[in-house]
Amino acid sequence: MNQSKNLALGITTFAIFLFLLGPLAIIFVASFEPTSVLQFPPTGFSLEWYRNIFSVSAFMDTFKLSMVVSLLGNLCALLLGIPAAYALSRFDFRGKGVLNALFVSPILIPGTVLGFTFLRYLIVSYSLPLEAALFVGHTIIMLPFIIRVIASSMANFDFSIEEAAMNLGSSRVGAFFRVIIPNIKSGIIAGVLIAFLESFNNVDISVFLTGPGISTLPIQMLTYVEHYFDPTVAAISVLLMIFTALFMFVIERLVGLSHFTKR
Amino acid sequence: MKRSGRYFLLLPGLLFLSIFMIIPLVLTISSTFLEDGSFTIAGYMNFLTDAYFLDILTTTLFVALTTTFFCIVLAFPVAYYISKINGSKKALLLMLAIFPLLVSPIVRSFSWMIILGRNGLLNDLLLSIGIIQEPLTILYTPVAVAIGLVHLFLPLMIVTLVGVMENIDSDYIRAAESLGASKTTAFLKVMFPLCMPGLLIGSTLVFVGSFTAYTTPALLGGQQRVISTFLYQNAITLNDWNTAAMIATIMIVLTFVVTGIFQKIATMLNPGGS
Amino acid sequence: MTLLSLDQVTVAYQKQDILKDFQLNIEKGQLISLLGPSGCGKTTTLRLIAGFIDAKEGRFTFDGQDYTKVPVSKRNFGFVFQNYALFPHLSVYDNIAFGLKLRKKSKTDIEKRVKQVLEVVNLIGFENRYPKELSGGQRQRVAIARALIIEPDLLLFDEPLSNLDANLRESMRVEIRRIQQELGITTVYVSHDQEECFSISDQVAIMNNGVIEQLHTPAHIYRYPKTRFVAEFIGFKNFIAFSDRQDQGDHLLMTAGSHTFQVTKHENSEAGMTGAIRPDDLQLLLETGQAERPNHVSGTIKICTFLGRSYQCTVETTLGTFTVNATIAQPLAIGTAVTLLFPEDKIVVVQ
Amino acid sequence: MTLLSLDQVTVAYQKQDILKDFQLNIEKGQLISLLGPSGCGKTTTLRLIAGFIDAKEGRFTFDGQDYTKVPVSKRNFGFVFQNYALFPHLSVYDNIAFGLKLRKKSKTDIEKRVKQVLEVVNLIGFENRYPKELSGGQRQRVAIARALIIEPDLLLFDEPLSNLDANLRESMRVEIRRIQQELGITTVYVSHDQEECFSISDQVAIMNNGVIEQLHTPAHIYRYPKTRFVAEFIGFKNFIAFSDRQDQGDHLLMTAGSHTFQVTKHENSEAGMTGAIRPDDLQLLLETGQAERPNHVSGTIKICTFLGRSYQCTVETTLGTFTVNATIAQPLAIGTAVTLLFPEDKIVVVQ
Amino acid sequence: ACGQSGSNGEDAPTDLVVSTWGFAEDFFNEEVYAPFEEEHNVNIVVDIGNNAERLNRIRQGTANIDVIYLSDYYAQQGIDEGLFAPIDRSNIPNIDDLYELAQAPLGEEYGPAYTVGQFGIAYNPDEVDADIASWADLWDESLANNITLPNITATTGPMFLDAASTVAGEESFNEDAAFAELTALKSNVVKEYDRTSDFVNMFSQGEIVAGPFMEMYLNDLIAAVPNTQFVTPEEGAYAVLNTVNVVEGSDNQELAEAFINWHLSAEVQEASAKAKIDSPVNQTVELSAEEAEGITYGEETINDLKLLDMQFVNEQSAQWIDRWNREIAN
Ligand SMILES: Nc1ncnc2c1ncn2[C@@H]1O[C@H](COP(=O)(O)OP(=O)(O)OP(=O)(O)O)[C@@H](O)[C@H]1O
Ligand SMILES: Nc1ncnc2c1ncn2[C@@H]1O[C@H](COP(=O)(O)OP(=O)(O)OP(=O)(O)O)[C@@H](O)[C@H]1O
Ligand SMILES: NCCCCNCCCN
Ligand SMILES: [Mg+2]
Ligand SMILES: [Mg+2]
Repeated sequence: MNQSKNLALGITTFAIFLFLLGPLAIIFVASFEPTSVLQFPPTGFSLEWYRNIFSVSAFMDTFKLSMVVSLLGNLCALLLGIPAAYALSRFDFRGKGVLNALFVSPILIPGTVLGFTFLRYLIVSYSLPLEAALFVGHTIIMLPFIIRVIASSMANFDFSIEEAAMNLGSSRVGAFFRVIIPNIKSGIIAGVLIAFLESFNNVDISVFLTGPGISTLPIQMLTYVEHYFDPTVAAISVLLMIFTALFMFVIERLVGLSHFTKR
Repeated sequence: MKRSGRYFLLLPGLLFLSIFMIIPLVLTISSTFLEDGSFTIAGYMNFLTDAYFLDILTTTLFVALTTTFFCIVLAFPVAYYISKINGSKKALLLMLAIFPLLVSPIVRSFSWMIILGRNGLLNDLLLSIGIIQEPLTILYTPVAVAIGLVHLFLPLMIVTLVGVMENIDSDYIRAAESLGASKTTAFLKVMFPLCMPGLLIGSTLVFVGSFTAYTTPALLGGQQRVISTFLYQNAITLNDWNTAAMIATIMIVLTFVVTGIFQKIATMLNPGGS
Repeated sequence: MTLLSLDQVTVAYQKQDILKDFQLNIEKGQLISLLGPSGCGKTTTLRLIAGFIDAKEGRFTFDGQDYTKVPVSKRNFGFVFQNYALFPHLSVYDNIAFGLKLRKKSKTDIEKRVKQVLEVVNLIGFENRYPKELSGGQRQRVAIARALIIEPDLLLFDEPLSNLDANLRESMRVEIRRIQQELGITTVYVSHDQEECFSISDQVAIMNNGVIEQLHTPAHIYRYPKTRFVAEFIGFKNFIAFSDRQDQGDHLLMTAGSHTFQVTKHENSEAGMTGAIRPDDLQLLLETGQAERPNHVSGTIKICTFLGRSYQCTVETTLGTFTVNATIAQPLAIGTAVTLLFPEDKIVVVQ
Repeated sequence: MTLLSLDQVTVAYQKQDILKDFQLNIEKGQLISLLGPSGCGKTTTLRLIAGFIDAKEGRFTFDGQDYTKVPVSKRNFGFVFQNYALFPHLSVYDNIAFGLKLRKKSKTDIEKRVKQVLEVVNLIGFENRYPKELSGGQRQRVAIARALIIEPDLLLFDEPLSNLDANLRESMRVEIRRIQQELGITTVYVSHDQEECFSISDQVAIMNNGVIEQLHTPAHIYRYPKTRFVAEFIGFKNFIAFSDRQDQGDHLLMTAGSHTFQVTKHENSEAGMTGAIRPDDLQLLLETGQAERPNHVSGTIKICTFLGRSYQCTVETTLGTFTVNATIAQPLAIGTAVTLLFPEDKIVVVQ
Repeated sequence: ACGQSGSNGEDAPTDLVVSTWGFAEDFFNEEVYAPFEEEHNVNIVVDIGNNAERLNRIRQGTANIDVIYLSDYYAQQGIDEGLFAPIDRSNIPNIDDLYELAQAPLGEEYGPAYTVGQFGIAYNPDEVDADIASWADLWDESLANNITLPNITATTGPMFLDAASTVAGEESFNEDAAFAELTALKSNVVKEYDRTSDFVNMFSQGEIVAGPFMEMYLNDLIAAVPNTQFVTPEEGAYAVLNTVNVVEGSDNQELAEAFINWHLSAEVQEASAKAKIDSPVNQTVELSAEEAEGITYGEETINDLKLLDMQFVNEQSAQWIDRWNREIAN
């Protein structure tokens, strides 16, 4: 390997990481600003805005709902997505291309459009309660990520272990649970994580599917910044970052992060 | 397994998507072609002949394509670097690359305001080292929007590209070098075309994301409207759902056209690929 | 006693028939190999027997019962996959115990039998490793152990040795044969390696294009290939197209151009007009001028390459180009005039 | 004239040395093979020469110049990868033209030369196909053409035939040799297939553990392996540990147990105390009672397996177990008493 | 809301759904909702969002909202579309204590304004050469690239349009003149703002030094730029009226009216004012000078505020937005 070219590549990478992470660092530092104006460098150090997060009950309430919707929707997307991902990567059949496109389509349709369609049909025409519609909408936006990630973890999969299991006396369904699922576990975890982020941060669909007593954290944050310009949302972001870093640390310990790359 | 079993596995997801998304979407879109019960494309003609609308459309397209382009340019070295290293360093870098995905776009935009503003960090820095005498105007220009969007979507592109690059046999690069290609040439002529599948997915995600982005252009952009603002205005402010649905349809069609063109370009650059 | 029979079986992928009116009977306790070029349908046959694919037509009988519709999990056949197909998430012990656990055996029983079979495949001490921590040969043996432990009524091997190097391959095939004979398990063995099939089998079926061209003992096939395809496949590199054929008691008198050949008759010699001979059996004579005599053809050396045991020389003659393995000390110069002798008991007439 | 020399080269991955004080000189125009077991460092040597990896210590000289620091792209060496490494996104034509385009040749020049080299590898008419539309052998030839067209100063082959079946393999190696000789390109060829290396090379280097154990012509190595490792590697399956050794003019008198062996001397016979003989060279005598005579050992048959050309029998004797390939019509029953004859010119004394 | 309206008030509390903006939630929970819940055995559920979003929910009928707070601009749209129930003023006696402009800004049938704001100009005197005293001063060349405007879709958008017409010298509103005048202003505008926080943001970062602004947010500006000045322009400031209405089809009409009455009470009005959350419209509220700092207070001030005809605004808004998009926002 050519050392100097490698060095150049390393420096470029470092610079790009600076671009990616610098703004997050600024948010981190600025969140300790004592005054009500987010600024950098901060004028002092205060945990005022962290305190504020816990004193405004709406932040906690919406955080809880966001977690519930993202987790339940994720579960539902898994139940729908795993069989589909399996069929799409295991078999060749007519219409596979179309079905593939169909399952990816929620990514390709502008969020505002989806949100507005959900509002119009799920809530108005189908008369689903708000919570249900929110849950359905989030399931739909998570589905393509779940399917994509899991299908690609099965793309290079050697399905002969499934035949081996059947040959040894396992039913087809039994074989799926005994040998397929354990071997795509990390793909499933990666899929779950990416889908979760996609859902947890979603604004454009949630904004149509919230109502009395029902709102998600990003929507609450948006509402908050309509009226305030204090560092509270920065503080929330910092908390989420720490929360995520811990979560990623655990994932890395469990399965290794390289599975994220298998999209 | 019996053939029908395959479809049975797809059925739950398919039904779910059809009932809750496809049918509503088709109904929404088809209603825009109906006026008093008969087929019409008059509404669309109005849009497509309106210089103002076309201006918004081309601006948005331009911003989205520029963002996609810069994401590609910036993601490549990072992804290449990550795909070449091993072990815990790789895990760490991947983790760091994904990290920004978790921070709310609003908050990220705030940070860019602090950096790019008239009295922002960037101007302070440039002024203090004497590169410029007058503060640059970056914030509230399309440049700021593009920077914000690139920041927003770069992680997606990096992650997708690392995925393909990891699976590209480094012997291709060696083969090119042994035939006389410099590292750069080998990268451009071999690595780049072979990354097409990942590039395609990445570009699609970035393009759709920036084409439909709302928060970032609103916060970092200047007076120039983007199409999602326009959609939002019609749907929410004016409560004109029919117009909104038309804009939505145009957006969907454009998305499909652009991703189709991406596909074409990818096939052109990597005709042997699957 | 016929244990297994495939009767007029047709298998198709999409619209294309892969096996057509396929016929195969296997005796109890025997090891039969399927040998043939890539894509001829060996794996397909095995997968059909295992039940992974369905026949479009025909019957599959096993031990007197119609097995055509019996599901994979009820067949109790052991299958050793080409790529082993070990369960990556299970330890060696759990891989091997998998089949027994499904059969709800008691824990102590399972432990006992896993230990036994581990002894058979010589893997005691590897119980807690995972497949990725094993060498190729060890994986191979786990795959065999996993198939053996369920005491299968039939063992199916799909190119189980193809990924191993020459030395390991040889020792493994001796092992497989030993186990098979010790336990008396009827076995179908697929490979594209001639020597492997020949050394391990009671019977060899040479397949071509979804059809068995010849089914016989290894030694018989080696000496008396029935068709040109079989001959070519098992190393008869030289062919002579005869123009005339006369039956003369225990031998045939064949004509090709101006040359005559005397050929010992054998059971396959019925109808063919093509003579086949191995490079090893063809003799290279340095004397010339004998071309008039039967079974002699004169020619010139085109190229000689060293093979180790011998030199392989290509000789150009009026009947075409022949390859001969000659035990000579030095390579012959290009253009050297030589005579080829076709021993009468080594030429085989094939269809 | 020495074209290429590796002088005291050490290569390490991470902390582990793979090649240590490695020494190799290659004459201009020669084809030299590196032969050795998996993991011995063949690929590493090739990659070092190509410039894909750097040596930790030592010098690499090419054509009189120090090449240690010359970058890959400036070496002008053709490399044919084990897996071909054809550019999947380029047609056959563009794959082959790749190197010339980088050299900024004119379009017509490129066209002419691609056509020439396509003729050499016999692929006229395949210009517009993509790699995935080619068979294994065709891909192989594209890979060779792509390396040839830049008129490399050195051709490097890394197990180029390992993925092909026996027939294709044989015809390809003849092709490679022909091209190499026609164009007179110095070539380093890596393989773990003995026969392949022997048939194609001017010189063979037998490697073990990052060291060349023997470097000589194929015929010489075949007959006179220098060490036990080399002997074993090239098919000497039988070894005798001698306890005594007496030099007697043109031969040696060796003792093992109560047996004496007369062994023809040759240049490698210097120091060793181990005798080696091939299964093919060992003779199986059905008469018994000759065990008193030199070079004769009596024993009993343990197992006989059919090999095709012959039967391979394992014979148990007081000196250990021997493997012999016997040209017999029927396998011998287990337990048959036999005598083994070790021809004096076939036993080799190795270190 | 729920079906079983509060007949036996003792046990299950009735749900009263209140749709509002989502600022000062803690204040409202403690000072407004809690006492009311206590007294009426009610459970208040809030629906949060901006004017447009919440109005849309009512349009779609996707939420059973009883009481809705909206700015007059959006409230008028609701009225025009028949989304609000006529109120029974006798159930809201506190209306009588309100300033006249707050009592029935959109007609006798509909809800009162519970607060009034002043829409004037805020600026940073340290960065502005000459003092700003009138709307017309925003056109001064010295402010090039230094001001912001409310987006036409914001509540205050039409007010500034009206101001532009006045600056153009028109006695009554002249659309063309207003747009021409705005076009002339473009070189001073950095960017328009959609939400007040954007203004605060730009102002504190030094991106702008002046702009049309609602006085009720002044404290936020002062926190960022202590010297901030708010002026009532010579041509007159505008009244931003935030109204409260009962939604058509509410099962809890009386309860809703009681709630509105409670919010108009001197008690709540005074607490809001003192917490600097909403300027009072109840005339009986007395504030010290200090308490009145940063809010819109005093009969004189309030009676001088200009009012737009929201019905007219609504009729024109689609056209204004279109013109704004094409002529101003690019
Ligand atoms: N899933 C499939 N769809 C279509 N054709 C197939 C499929 N699987 C196999 N075939 C075709 O069926 C034929 C027989 O395949 P099979 O796998 O039985 O060959 P094989 O004899 O085992 O060859 P090899 O030695 O290469 O493994 C081949 O021509 C192959 O291309
Ligand atoms: N990237 C690497 N890191 C660490 N060790 C390596 C690496 N590549 C090769 N090795 C080790 O170096 C030794 C030599 O490898 P090399 O690839 O040269 O073997 P080889 O002779 O070509 O074997 P084969 O016939 O299996 O291809 C092996 O023991 C191998 O495990
Ligand atoms: N600082 C509190 C300001 C109160 C704002 N009232 C809401 C009006 C929304 N247009
Ligand atoms: Mg096969
Ligand atoms: Mg190698």
